[in-house]
Amino acid sequence: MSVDAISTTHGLVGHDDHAHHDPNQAHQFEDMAQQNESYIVGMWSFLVTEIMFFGVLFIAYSLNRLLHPGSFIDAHRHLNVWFGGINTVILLTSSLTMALAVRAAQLQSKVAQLVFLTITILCAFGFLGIKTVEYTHKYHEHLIPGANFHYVSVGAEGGPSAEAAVNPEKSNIPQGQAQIFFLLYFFMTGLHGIHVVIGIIAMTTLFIMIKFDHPFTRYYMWVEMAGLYWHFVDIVWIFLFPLFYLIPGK
Amino acid sequence: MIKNLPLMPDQASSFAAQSDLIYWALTLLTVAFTLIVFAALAFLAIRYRRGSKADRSRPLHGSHLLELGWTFPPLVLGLLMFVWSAKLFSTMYGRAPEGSEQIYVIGKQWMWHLQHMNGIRENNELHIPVGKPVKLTMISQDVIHSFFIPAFRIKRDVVPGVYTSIWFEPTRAGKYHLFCAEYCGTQHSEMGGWIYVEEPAEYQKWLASGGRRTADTQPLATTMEAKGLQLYEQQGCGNCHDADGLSRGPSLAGLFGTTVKLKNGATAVADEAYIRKSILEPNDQIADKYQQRMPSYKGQITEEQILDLMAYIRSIGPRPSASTTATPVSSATSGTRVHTATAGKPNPNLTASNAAPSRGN
Amino acid sequence: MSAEHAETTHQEHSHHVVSVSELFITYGALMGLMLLTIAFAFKDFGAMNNVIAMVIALIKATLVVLFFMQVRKGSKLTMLWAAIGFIWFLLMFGIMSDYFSRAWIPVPGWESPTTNQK
Amino acid sequence: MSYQTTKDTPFPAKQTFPAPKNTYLNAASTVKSWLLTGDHKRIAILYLISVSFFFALGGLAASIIRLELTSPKGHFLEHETYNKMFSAHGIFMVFLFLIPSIPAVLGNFLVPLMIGAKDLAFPRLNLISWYLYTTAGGLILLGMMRGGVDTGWTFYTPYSSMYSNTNVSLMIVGIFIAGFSSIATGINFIVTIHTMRAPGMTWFRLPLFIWAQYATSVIIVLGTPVVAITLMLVVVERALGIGIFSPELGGDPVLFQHLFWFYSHPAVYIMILPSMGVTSEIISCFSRKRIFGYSFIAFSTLAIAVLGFLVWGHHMFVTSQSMYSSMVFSIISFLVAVPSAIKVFNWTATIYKGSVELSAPMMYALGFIGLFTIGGLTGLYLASIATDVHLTDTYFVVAHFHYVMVGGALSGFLGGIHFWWPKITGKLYDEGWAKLAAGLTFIGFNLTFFPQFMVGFLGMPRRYHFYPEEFQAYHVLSSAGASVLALGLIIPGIYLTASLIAGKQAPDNPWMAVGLEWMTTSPPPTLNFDATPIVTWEAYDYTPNDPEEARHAVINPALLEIHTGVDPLGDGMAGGLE
Ligand code: HEA
Ligand code: HEA
Ligand code: HEC
Ligand code: CUA
Ligand SMILES: [Cu+2]
Repeated sequence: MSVDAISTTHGLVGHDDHAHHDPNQAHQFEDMAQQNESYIVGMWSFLVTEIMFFGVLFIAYSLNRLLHPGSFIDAHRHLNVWFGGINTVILLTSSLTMALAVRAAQLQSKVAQLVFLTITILCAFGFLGIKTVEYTHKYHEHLIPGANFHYVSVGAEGGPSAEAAVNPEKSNIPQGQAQIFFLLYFFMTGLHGIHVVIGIIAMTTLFIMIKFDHPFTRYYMWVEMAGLYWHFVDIVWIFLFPLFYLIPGK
Repeated sequence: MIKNLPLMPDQASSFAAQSDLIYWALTLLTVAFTLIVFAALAFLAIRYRRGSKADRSRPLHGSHLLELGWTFPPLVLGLLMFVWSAKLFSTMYGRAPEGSEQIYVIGKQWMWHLQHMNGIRENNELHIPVGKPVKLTMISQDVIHSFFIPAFRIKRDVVPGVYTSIWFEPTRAGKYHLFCAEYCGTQHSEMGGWIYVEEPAEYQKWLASGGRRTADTQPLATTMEAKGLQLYEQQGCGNCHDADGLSRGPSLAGLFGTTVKLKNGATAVADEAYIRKSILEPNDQIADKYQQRMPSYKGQITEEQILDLMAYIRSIGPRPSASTTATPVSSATSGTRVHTATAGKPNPNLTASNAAPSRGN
Repeated sequence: MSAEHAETTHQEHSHHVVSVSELFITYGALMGLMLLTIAFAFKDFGAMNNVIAMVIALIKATLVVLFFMQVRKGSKLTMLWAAIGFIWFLLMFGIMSDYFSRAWIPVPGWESPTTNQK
Repeated sequence: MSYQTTKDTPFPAKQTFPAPKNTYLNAASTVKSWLLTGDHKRIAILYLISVSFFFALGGLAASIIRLELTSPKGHFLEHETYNKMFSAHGIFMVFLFLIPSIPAVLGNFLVPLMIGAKDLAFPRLNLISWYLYTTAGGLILLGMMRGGVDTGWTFYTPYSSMYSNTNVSLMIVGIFIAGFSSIATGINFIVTIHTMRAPGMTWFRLPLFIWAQYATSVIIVLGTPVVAITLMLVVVERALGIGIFSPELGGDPVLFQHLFWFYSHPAVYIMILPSMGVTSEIISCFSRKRIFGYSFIAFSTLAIAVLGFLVWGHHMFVTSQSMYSSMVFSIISFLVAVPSAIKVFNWTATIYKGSVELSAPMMYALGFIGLFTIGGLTGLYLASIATDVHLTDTYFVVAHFHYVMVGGALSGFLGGIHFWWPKITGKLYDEGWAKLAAGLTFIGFNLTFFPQFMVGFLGMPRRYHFYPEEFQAYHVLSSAGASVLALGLIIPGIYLTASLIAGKQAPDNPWMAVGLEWMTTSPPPTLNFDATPIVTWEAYDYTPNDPEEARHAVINPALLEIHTGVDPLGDGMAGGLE
């Protein structure tokens, strides 16, 4: 323990007399190392809550897939593997550029930070764009859970079975079960999408602040925090993709 | 009011005494430990009160021996209680004895609907003979209820979508409370009734009168199978399932209680849960060699009708006489809606335990 | 000012910086694994389908955590918290054990004495 | 005042103390300085006020319930109103009172003080947490005013998702937000305890209260998101008519119970662990003796937190849960009892050869141990599967959880409030009234809830508005007890408030305790300590044989330095680190 940490005295209410401190250091911390560690541990414990948050949905998914394997196989055929696959590529790429942006922040390289953040943000928009296309398709197919939900079964060969096309009530897949699949699909990808949006907001804010040399951004930890968050968003998608888009079976 | 301070509920089933024994053993444990803790606290607090002359030399701040000493008794006693209790529990919720009286229970907001195999229906009342095990197969039509007979020390939730079952053997004639123990809405506290345990002779009389001792039961009812057959014809099940039908579906004769091969390679026992699911959600367990063609009857028939159909399918089994006694093979001891059929691999326990003929069609 | 944090005191401006090649290799591996899942998905391995998909996803997630999120170089504390979330999530999967074991038969010898299993 | 009545008091009975000049209370006095404060101590006060408010509301509902139950057919409520009453009672008490009570009030105030930090790691997050809490409280109140809910605090599906036409969604959104408020507090504590301990404050020098807060925070962080999203799914189901939890639509109602209890069982440890921490502090202080088996208590705290996550299914023995799962949950429930037992015995052993002063906080702490023991042991009746079949959903369960939550957790909270009241407010309360209240609560409590064990065993189901007449005698007894209990709880409200206005200034360390929080002024300054303290002694460093000695024990050089800013050894290390 360094001696100067101890001899640091504070005025009783004074927040402004830590002249010899790093300006980025908050008053409650003794030094930057303590602050850095606090931020990282804080972020990770936040991510733990996020994992448990999504975890519930993964369990709801698993149970319903166990209960209704047939419906899940049938319903997943409404999703387009290529959209899902391209989105995976996009997110993985953005994760790479985010890691590079964090690296640039650690090296305090302004240009590199700006470039990599831009790519990451563009990827995030790309991801959302494709999701919008997918959601729109689902809307037109009446696959949004709720009053307008109207499921038509697709055979393994694609296209609705003759019977079902005319009268979906006669569909072999009960509407309720298909609805559960799509509820989970929209809830999970939607929640994930909200995370993407929050990520975009965070990254854009950082981008602007870096661009205008806000003193705040001389502290690399903010980009690092955004990075951890963004990688987590990526991890969630890594699981969502196979669970929704790739369900093999007859 | 003072005379109204009973200490124990009646003991009226074969489980009651056993359950109470565990209860009193736990009480002994509780009293013993509570006394130890209270006595020790009181003794020490008085002896070592501030200013007392007690000897305080060489105070103790920890002792591994003591820690071990008070870790093990609770551990061992706890485990003993667990084994004792689990054993009784597995009997209560386990398989009912052969020859049990089969009764179906439907719970709905806010009444109990009970149905004997011979067609007698009762509401909020149940007549059963003393000394004969009774098996209840229960399902709810709306929310979760719970079938609770304090005098029998038995209770089980009645869950929508899943059959649950319990059994018990009444040992004393009398009139006992039936409660709904799971909160189910506005009139939860009034969703109860009475269990009448009767001497066999009296029970026979009651049966013979068609259960007419209660005001709201119907005149002598048709049996469940008969109603099931009616439904079977109404709903056109035969179009696909009759031997002389178009044979689009498997024959249902002799199905009940056998082990069925499924398309995905798994097997399943055709018990109540399986049949219920076949009717309501046929796509999830497709019999081997058949195309999924059967429409879902979800929302088109009631829980009661499903039970009638079930009774009919049972009755066309290889042992037609089995219709009035319980079918021995019914592993619907717990909510078996989600069973191995969908778990993706055959369950060796399940198949091994079922010497009934396997039916490959 | 804790013990853990004392170790990191000197790191204030000399924090570890990742090498670019490490990031790119990780990226390559992630892409490869993604293609692998898609390839497997067009084949039917029966009950193993989902196991395979999930194992691959797990590997991918681990790569991201270790290399992109740099837990590999993090303090013990960071590793603990990174691990705990995933462990608890798996623990929560214990819920499924109820559904798997519902159809098991009663414990042999523990069922009611009058039962005569056929 | 206790120390005035004992002859060995370190202070002359009539001694008065000057109020410290700079305290967190007088640092600023505008409304804004309170509502936008980052100071953990001020936020604790904000929490204390809001939590007490909801406790009073919950207590009001309880009183109505007890009144109504004196007659088998009720007096003045409709069925539906009665159902809304116990739902409101449960929701207020659990989500808005007991879960935030000790962590957000005492924990917030004490965690930084006890570990020698200037504040929590994230002061703004801390403030946000309080705003989330008030928003949640507001929404829940709004829900209550618009008619309330009738689902019970457990929100079981499909009743809550498909059948109840009360304000379920509003209420759930409220609880969802309250959940985030606890998560914010939890994250803050975890980070603070990990990274901001004062020099020399090693893990095994931490007060056990900190261990308890740490374990609690871990549970909060791991569990709360689960219930939050689960309840959110209920809202979605209600809004869209989809059935993940509704069998008609293909779902499974029991999954809800699994997910709900996956949080809510650990949540009962969120309620009890902090109280246990408080008890450890009080018992050792008023026995003037180091806590017995420090590391055993510390590790059983963690053991309870971890094992607590493995027993959720013991609430579901009679549902359609598989028999095998039930057995596993049952055996682990018996195992959780072991670390609790370890704690009970260690507290008891602490008193041995101590020097016991039966002050009001000590009375609450002893009450805690006794009532928690009874409550915990009756938990074993419920953990034992065969007896639970009979007892579940009866008043036996109601009695069990009131013993642990009221007799246990609430006693701990009240004990803690009394113990730290001089530190928090700088005022002394009236010890005589406090002892009377502690005694009344204990007696009233037992009168209220002991009869419930008996009527539960007889088969009286819970959540029953009407009940068979043969149970009436017990209910009347219970209601009579409840009025004594209510009295015992209202009295502290009065004399504590009175002490704020007319109470005497408290000395910095009225109990001669050794925790770091006592080494600063009462009330503490905004940044807690004049200088960063250096810890060179173990927790509970009491030397009790002789009260005379005890007095010297607290005036050791290291403490002096913190207290006065003077470094007696002049090496900047205040006695040096080990
Ligand atoms: C503060 C809250 C709290 C705490 C600490 C506990 C502690 C325990 N609880 Fe309790 N419980 C609740 C709050 C709490 N509970 C609530 C709110 C409900 C009902 C919810 C609802 O449905 O609304 C409930 C319901 C509940 C049930 C479900 C009942 C039912 O609905 O059927 C069960 C079943 O196992 C149970 C068990 C236990 C056990 C084994 C402990 C153990 O942790 C207790 C351990 C402690 C001891 C055992 C005492 C000390 C030990 C000794 C002195 C040594 C002797 C020990 C032995 C011989 C082993 N509880
Ligand atoms: C922390 C938790 C907590 C607390 C403290 C209490 C306290 C009390 N509870 Fe509570 N209770 C629950 C948690 C709690 N309860 C839960 C979770 C349920 C289950 C709900 C459900 O089924 O969904 C329940 C259910 C429940 C029932 C069962 C209802 C039923 O099933 O039909 C009953 C019946 O007697 C009851 C009674 C009481 C009583 C008499 C008190 C007394 O201790 C209350 C005494 C308090 C007061 C009378 C307040 C008076 C004090 C003041 C006003 C002073 C405050 C002022 C200042 C601080 C300034 N409770
Ligand atoms: C359109 C034709 C059709 C109708 C009508 C029909 N079923 Fe089926 N049923 C099938 C087919 C095909 C199968 C086998 C595939 C499967 O399991 O889904 C089947 C399977 C079953 C099974 C499972 C049998 C086994 O061996 O696993 C049961 C039980 C059953 N049906 C009952 C009924 C009842 C009761 C009705 C009337 C209410 C009915 N079915 C109406 C076609 C039909
Ligand atoms: Cu039905 Cu309660
Ligand atoms: Cu529990």
